[in-house]
Amino acid sequence: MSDKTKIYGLLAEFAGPDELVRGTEEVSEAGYSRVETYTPFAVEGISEALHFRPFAVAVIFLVAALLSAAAGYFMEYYASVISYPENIGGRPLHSWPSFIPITFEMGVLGGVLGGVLGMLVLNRLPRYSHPVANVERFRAASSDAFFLCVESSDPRFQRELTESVLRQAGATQVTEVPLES
Amino acid sequence: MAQLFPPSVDLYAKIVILGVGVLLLAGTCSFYLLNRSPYWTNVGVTLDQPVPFSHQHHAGELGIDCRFCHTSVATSSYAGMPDTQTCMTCHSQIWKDAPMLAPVRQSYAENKPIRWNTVNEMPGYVYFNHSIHINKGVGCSSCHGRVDKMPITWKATDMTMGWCLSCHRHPENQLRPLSEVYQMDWTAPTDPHTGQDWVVQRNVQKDHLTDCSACHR
Amino acid sequence: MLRLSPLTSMKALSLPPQVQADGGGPRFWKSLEEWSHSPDFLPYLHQEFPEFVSEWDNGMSRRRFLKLMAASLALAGLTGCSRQPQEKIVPYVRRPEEIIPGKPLYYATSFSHRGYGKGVLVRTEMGRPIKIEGNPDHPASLGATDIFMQASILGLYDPDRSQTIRQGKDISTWNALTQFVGSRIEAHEQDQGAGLFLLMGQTTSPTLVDQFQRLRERLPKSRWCFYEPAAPVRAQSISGNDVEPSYDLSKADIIVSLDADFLFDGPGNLILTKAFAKKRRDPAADFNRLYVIESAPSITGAKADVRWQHKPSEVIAFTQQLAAELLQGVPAASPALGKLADDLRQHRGKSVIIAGDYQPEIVHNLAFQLNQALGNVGATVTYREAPRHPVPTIQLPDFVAELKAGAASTLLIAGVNPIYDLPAALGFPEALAHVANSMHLGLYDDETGSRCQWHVPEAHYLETWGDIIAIDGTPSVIQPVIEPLYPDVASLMEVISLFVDLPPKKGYDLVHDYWLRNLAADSPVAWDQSLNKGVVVEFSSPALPPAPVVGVRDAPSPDPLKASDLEILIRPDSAVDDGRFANNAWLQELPRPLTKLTWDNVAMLSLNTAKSMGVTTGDVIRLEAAGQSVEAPVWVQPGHADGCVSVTLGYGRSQVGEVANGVGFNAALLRSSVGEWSRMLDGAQATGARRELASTQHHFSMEGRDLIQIETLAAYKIDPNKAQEVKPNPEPRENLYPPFEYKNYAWAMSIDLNTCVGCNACVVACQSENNIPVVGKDQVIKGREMHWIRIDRYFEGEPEDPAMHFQPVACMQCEDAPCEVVCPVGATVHTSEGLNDMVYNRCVGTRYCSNNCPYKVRRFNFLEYSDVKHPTLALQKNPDVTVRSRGVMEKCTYCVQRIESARIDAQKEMRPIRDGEIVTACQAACPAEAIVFGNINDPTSRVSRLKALPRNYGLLADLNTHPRTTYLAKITNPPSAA
Amino acid sequence: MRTTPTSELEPLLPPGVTDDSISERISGIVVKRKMGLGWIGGFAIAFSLLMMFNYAIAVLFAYGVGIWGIQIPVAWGFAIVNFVWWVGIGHAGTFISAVLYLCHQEWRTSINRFTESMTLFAVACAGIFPLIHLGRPWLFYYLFPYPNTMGLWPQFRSPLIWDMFAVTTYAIVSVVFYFVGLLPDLATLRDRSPHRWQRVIYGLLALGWRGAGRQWSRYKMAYLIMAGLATPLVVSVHSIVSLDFAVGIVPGWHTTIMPFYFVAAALQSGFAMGLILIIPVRHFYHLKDIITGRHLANMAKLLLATSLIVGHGYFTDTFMSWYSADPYDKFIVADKFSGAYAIGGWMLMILDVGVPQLIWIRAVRQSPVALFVIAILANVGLWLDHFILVVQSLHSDYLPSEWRMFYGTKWDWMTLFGSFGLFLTLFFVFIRIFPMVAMSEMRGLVHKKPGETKEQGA
Repeated sequence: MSDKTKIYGLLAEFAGPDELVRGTEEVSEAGYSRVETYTPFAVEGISEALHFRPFAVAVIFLVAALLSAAAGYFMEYYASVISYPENIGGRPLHSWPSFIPITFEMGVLGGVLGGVLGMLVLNRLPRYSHPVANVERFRAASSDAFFLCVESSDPRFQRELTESVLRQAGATQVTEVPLES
Repeated sequence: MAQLFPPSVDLYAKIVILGVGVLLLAGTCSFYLLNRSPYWTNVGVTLDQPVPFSHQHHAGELGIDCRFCHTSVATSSYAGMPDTQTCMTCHSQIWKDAPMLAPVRQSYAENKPIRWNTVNEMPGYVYFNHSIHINKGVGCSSCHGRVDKMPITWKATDMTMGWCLSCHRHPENQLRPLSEVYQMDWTAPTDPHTGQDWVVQRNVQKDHLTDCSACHR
Repeated sequence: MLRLSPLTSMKALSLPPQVQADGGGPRFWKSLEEWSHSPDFLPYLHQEFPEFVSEWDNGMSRRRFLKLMAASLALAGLTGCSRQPQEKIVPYVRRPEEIIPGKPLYYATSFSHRGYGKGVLVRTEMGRPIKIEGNPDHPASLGATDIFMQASILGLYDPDRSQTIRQGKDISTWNALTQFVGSRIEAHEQDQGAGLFLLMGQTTSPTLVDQFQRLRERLPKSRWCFYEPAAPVRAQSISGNDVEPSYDLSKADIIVSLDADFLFDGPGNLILTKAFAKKRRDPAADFNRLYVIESAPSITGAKADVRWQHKPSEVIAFTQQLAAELLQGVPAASPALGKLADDLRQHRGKSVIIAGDYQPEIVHNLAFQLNQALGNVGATVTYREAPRHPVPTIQLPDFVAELKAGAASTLLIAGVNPIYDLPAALGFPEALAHVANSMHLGLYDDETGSRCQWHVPEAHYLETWGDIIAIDGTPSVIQPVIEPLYPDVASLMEVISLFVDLPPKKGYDLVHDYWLRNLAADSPVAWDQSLNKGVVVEFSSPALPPAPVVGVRDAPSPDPLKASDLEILIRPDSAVDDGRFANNAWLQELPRPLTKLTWDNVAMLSLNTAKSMGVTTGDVIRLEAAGQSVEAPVWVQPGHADGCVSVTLGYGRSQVGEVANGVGFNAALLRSSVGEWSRMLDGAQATGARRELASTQHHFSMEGRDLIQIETLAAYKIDPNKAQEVKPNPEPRENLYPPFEYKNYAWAMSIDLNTCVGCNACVVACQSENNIPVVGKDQVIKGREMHWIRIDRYFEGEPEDPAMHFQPVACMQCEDAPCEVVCPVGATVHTSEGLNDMVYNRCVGTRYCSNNCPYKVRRFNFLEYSDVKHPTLALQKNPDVTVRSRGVMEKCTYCVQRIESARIDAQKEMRPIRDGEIVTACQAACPAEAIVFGNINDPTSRVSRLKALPRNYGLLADLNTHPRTTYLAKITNPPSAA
Repeated sequence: MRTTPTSELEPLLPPGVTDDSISERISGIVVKRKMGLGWIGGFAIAFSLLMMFNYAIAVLFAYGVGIWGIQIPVAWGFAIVNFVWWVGIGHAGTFISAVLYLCHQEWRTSINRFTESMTLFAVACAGIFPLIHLGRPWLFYYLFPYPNTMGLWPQFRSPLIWDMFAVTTYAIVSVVFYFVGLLPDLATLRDRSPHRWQRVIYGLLALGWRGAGRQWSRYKMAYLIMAGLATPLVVSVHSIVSLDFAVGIVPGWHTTIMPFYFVAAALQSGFAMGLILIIPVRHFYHLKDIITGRHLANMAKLLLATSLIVGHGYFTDTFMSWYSADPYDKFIVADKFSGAYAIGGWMLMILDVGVPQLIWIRAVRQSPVALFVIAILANVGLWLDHFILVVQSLHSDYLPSEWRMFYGTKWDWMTLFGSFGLFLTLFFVFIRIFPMVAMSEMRGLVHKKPGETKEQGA
């Protein structure tokens, strides 16, 4: 349809977090897939309503931590045994107990850096401009407003029909999201 | 105007982030390379000297032995810089009026030493001993390069600690027959065992060579 | 390998061009960091931070300081990346044959002290003397050195040395001086020298004696006086000659010291120590017993098996009682005395009684008689005529009186400092004022020099020709090892030559001519050999004939001192002697053997005396004697006799140099005559003031920790293994870690606490060898002295009368070194031969290694300690040892530079290093041979054999650090059931 | 400062609070409120202290660590003491934000931003000391493993290297943790700032956070895992710091109790510092209904608990030294209470173990002034504790010949008090530019169903 091209989607505002969760579930049941919510804090139950599980983040954390821990241990082993083996106070060249602390610290450091980086990338951050922000009211999304957006790219998206679905789902107000401001 | 930032900002942001990353990487690499570059190590850098002395002429063309000028190279830690007298032994006969040699004659006349610019400079805390290297069969050219091809002397090797260690860890690669030590154009034998044999024969204490106090005291 | 002096042929040996060019060029000046120097900025800094002026003076540019301000905000890396400045190579114009850059040369010469010589070998690098060693061929050294010999090298380079001839206020010249002397001689030709007065220190130099006599012949009426502020008292035989005892302790089983500090003081200290140690080394073999009667504790007293402390008057009484019992058979006054007497009787001919140099004549005479009665004369002690004065002399008081009377028109003062060290009672300053023409010859333009019209800078013995006689009469030639640092300097014989020779001769000619005349046949060869060996060879007759041994007259015993009153005891200082070494920073900062005190002299009191006076260490008291008074800080010393105060000479200098000016008080003022070594105090009151004293050891008890193993000889003979039971030898190793194997060499050291006499020679030798900086009094007070080897001193038993023990402690080179493990940058690591390397250029200065060193032998450059202000001091630095900069940890590494040079020599000859080829600086200096270094992988090496002894134990071995340095337990030999 | 007694049972949130009111009040402090005279005055003092710090360090670099009182045997002095103390203070922040988060302690939400900031600034202060205590600070990079022309590496058996890695990691992780927690609030500030320039700055920092559902769930997951990683980290860091001592053979250092009681001491000093900062701020910025008496009481109880652990540490240490019969260790412990430093030895016991026992009394728990005083005393006590540990242990170890007293110089004290300058300056800046309370989490709290909120407890 022609109106698909003009707008990014429909932005529905809900009274509160619980209404939003309920609404989201209904909209999902209605078969909409390209749906996103916008809330001032992490509302419990939203991810379930959106059928989304942040599995990837956890994996990234794990892998990054293991890799950098291994790297840390190898660095110590290389320096003390391979590169310049030296008799330090009669201790064995490969004094593995002494190598544990750094290995651990490296693991934590790598894990956190990798994981957080992964989280940002998966969240497509930084992204400074986004169509939903074209709606003036959206500014409240970071304080006390609870939004649900159905994007026009959704195969089931139809301007009027979708709006009615949203209203039935309990939206207090539905506005169009223009592509350009 | 609802949007705080126009869409272009996202592009810029990505460029900036990418740029910072690239810069960091580039900075690290260039510092790494700088430390090993002639700018830092002076390898191949020629210095202007009071007298443009040419090893190429003296050692190469005339074939004067290293020890004729560097008298104590086999006996002392210092190779020994020739005194003005040594220069004058010949140059009171030949080229006695060459303007190029004026500083030499002046030094000899006024009994004022010539002040050469150090080419191979060691930090004060490094105790390098020429004689032991010579006596164990490390050739001059191994460190100083083909001075017989140097019209004006330059530093042939970077002489970093890593460079020293490369040989102190594997002396067998640098040893020569004792007769060949002063030969500029000597090439290592293809058979690695000869070197290892020399290490044994000449009783080189390999494990001591990497002790700190072997060079730092 | 010993060389003739390069100056033999009078060919000038110039300083290495490096030095001429840039005052100690880079090859010598090995400092870790390049600092920017900018004199104009220092004053600003110093008014900003006055408290550091003394401590930190290495120059800093304003730019750098601002950079630091900024840097400290950002905490950025400071001078991390700065390329080295372009250095210069400055070769010789004409290289002297004997000099090979980088190869040390050794020259034999003699160090003279109080008129006697001790042979030394001087190590020179490119013409710079940098280290003194003992001369094994010299009878008064036998290869050993004492602190004065070691420190004399610093005296040569002392920046405060006088450098130019001075007339009145103006700098003058050698020619002007020659003319002046010439004119004086002409004047005195008329009166046969009646107006010519000469005042100088004692000397035995044959050439000088010869010159004196010639001068005396030429001017028979000239008036001569010789004196030493610290001259020993001698016995007088009937023939009226001074006789001089010489002892052979290697034959003595019983040694009785009547307040004689023979192990430390005097021209024979080294040979006596050697002989003494010989009879202490092996408990299995014969073992001597030492009785000491003294007032103030000395190192000899510390070594005593039986020690009595008495105030000076009682020492005399004690001697008289002993003599009474042994000579007249009067029953013993005390059981202790009786025991001693019995012991002596049982060891006729194998005992020796030594009267202290500073005891009154009567004590010497009694000792003389006792030795005779006990049949020791000829066995353990021989008497010889003391060297006579070369010319008729007059007593000091008369001499001064005549000066006052204005009898002198010309006065030459040489090598002595009467203004400073004569008793005020003599009134020398006034006397000097009466002299029209006064000349002074001295190393410093000092208190006396500055009051004379003429001052001539004296040549240091390392830069001049001369000769001297050893305690046993052996003459040796003094040859210069360096061209004089300052052109105008002259030796005494060169100055005398101005009076007697026309034209005046240089030192070389004087000495050379004299010996060519007096040497046996084939003299040119003998001359060369004499220079080479350091002693005059083929010398026919001993200089001193044995004295006729006959009964002696009883010298009048000094009027008895009332026991109740406070007596004062005056001695030369155990570091700066009579003041001649006052400006020597090494000696000033040398911890005195028993007080561990530096940078001060004190009024030493016993605990009881201090209590009765209501004073304690640090309180300033006013001492009055001989109509003078000085203010002195109190030092309460365990082992000091009650009822007397002991003070030392050599301090309170006002005009000598940066180091000594205004340090301490002048004890010489308290004497009524030179040679008065004890007297009654006229008064001593606390002033209420306090002075902070810089001691390097604050805790004197071992806290019951088994640090020094002590056994009696009897106990040892029953069970020799006690030492090892208490502290197991580091082997066998009980260790979590697989042991590292040391394939080639395993360096180790053994220190014998039995023979160590605590004389400090090793400490100065180490300082000289390893470029160890001096930090100054304030830093010592803070606890930052830098000595790599220190001598721990502990007291045992009653604080009033304790046993005293010495323990030299340097880096133990632990095989499982705690310091190495905690260094984050690997600046201290182990070598394949078991050395605990310290890599100065890698050290960032976390100081954890020092915290983790149970022996606390690591030293840290808290500030820029190495002196970069004075170029001459840079000349002394040992080019084989890095000069450490601020922020760097340092410590003993068994003189690794000596190990390496020995290794290189051996490697060139394709042979292993021989046992004894490497001698560490401390080992070389030690007169008692208490320190032995070597390779324990070789079971036959000396050190291995010592470590196999049952007496061997490791310090704090229970920490399982496996120290490579171990100790031999101390054995004492008290009389049975004493 | 006058404060009315507070109840430790009052609710965590003021009555009738809404998302908007929370956001308004907290962001308002940052984006709307003018700089008060109080703030300017406080900042001025802090900043002048910072300048003194800078001056002391410049002099230090000019002359060397010799300007301090350190010597042989006491080669470590104030610098190390301050380092250990500051690092310790940092720990409570991480503990509160990570451990309490994992334990679902809602009350943490109103103070964790506070304590996390405290962590950052404390670590910043701590980080300076290991650097400036070096003899040659300009060579600090020798401690980093980087491929150099010398072919050399750090010596990885040294606890100091472990320490460097631990503290660096801790600093970085704390910053990241802080930023991630801050992200949604930055978005709020972006959207609530009155001026465009503020919105641009906060906008850039917020990275365009929109609070999308999927973003939130990834965010929560990341935050949870970070909390999970930060918990062992916070334990490991001070354990490693304690190994700086425990690995040494110095009597008094060489004991296995170290890591355990070091961590406890760290937390204690951190909770104390938290109280010291929160009590005045909640007073001056009228946040008593958000940071309630209940929060203070909980902090106080944590302080009390840790002080008991520390006390147990002291007891065990003393007991073991007697039980082990190691003469050197026995001597050190005896000397701690009877020797030259006995006053310190007793004072620290009284201050950091004795005084906090007052918290058992409810009246004390409910009096902010009392808690403020107790907290300050406890921190003094803990500084003394580290001082005694470092100095007293070193000043008389194995060889009596090398025993010596340590005296701090004016430069020692200037660096100590100067570091407060750095800490406070950073803190004053923080309360001007970042929200003092985590708004997004507070909002979450607002929408908790009644009963869903757990009973408070520490």
